[in-house]
Amino acid sequence: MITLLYFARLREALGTGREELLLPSGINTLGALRAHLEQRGDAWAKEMAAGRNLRAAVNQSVAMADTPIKDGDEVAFFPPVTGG
Amino acid sequence: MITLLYFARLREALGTGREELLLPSGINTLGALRAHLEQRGDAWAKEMAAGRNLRAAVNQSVAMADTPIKDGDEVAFFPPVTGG
Amino acid sequence: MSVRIHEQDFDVSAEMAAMRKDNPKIGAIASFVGVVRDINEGDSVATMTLEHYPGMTEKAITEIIDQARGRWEVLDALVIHRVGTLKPTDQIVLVIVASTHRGDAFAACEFIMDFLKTRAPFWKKEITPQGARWVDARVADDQAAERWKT
Amino acid sequence: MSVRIHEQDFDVSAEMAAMRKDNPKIGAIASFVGVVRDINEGDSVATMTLEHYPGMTEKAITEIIDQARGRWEVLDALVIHRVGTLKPTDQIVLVIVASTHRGDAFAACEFIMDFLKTRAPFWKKEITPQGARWVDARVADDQAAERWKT
Repeated sequence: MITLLYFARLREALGTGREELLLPSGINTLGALRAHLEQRGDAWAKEMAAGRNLRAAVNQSVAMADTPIKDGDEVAFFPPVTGG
Repeated sequence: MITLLYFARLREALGTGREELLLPSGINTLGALRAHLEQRGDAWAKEMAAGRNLRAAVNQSVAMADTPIKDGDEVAFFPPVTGG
Repeated sequence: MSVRIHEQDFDVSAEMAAMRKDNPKIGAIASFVGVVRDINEGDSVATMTLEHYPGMTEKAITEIIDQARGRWEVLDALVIHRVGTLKPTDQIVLVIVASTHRGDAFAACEFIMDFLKTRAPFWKKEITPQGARWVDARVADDQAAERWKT
Repeated sequence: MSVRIHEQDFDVSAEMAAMRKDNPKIGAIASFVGVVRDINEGDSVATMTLEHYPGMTEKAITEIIDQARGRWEVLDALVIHRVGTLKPTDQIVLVIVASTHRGDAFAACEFIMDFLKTRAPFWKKEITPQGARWVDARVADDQAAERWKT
């Protein structure tokens, strides 16, 4: 299982802030996970599309498409940050 | 008459912080005034000497050797500033 | 060095006084306070809600402070960022950097603020007469962080 | 815009709160506080006395603030400088600059501080175990002011 977190505009668009997911076999990078989520269709297809300016973190560190993902990880997707 | 002010280390070295002076005829720039004060001898000769790193103001604005001086002016001499 | 994320307001004087008392080598304290403006992108702002990613936020800001400590003499540093609902003129964020001399304090404080703006996971949602909207990231903020790479 | 010279201490939070309350366009407040250190030039400092040139001090600082306003967007600015006798960890000087965005606030605050250090008529005298001594002007301060000419 991995923990998936969604924040801000993305959380509202997907209608959820958190889910637990059994990592499908063959999905072992952030990029592959994002493509997998995109295939859920509807809001997921729109928000996870390659053209959307999304940021992500794996275990609370900034992550890129080739960042490895493994069972037990905390993976977060979010829009560009706007604090301060 | 002009008002002469001395600050900080200079004030202590000269033993005075303020004096009124009848502007001698022919003294009409800051540089000439400083040379005039240097001729008082002793501490004045030492502190007003050309080699001393002194700053000055005429009527509370930073002044140079060629800044004009006239009756009624407030003229201040002081070491480089060290506030803040 | 300290990072705090909470809803309640902060007291700049009290935070600076604690730093000064702890370390008599401190000669210079630079600080930055971000404030909610009543106008953003041309629209009036009634309130603003700040969301964050608990855990990652503290980690990201701690890393930014550590980077600043590697570049300048930092005797002490503090970041407080508020979350929850704020209104115009409210304080949002506080960065304080204490050093021996002012050049280091100013540079480290601005560096921390520039990277906090582009790296720390906070998101602002504004309530305007046109409704609620998520604030877009500013290109100027990316540029501000970019210039420290030289 | 305000310049105050006095013996009593100042409250950074109160001064910032007054600025924020006055102007809801303020989004960024940069500040600097100078603090008495317990060591200077290798000697321990027991107390320090600050002398100034009344009248010229206020005039010189007002001119520095006006120059900063000509270069950056300054919504409000405040300088407070203490005089009289101070001890280590005491606050000496406060510069606060408020602007819409942080780049202007930081630059104007550092500019004012750099020129205050080299232009405003204050002089420090330290009491150390070796006796009383007037503090020498620092070459680094002249250099800091010089770089704004570019």
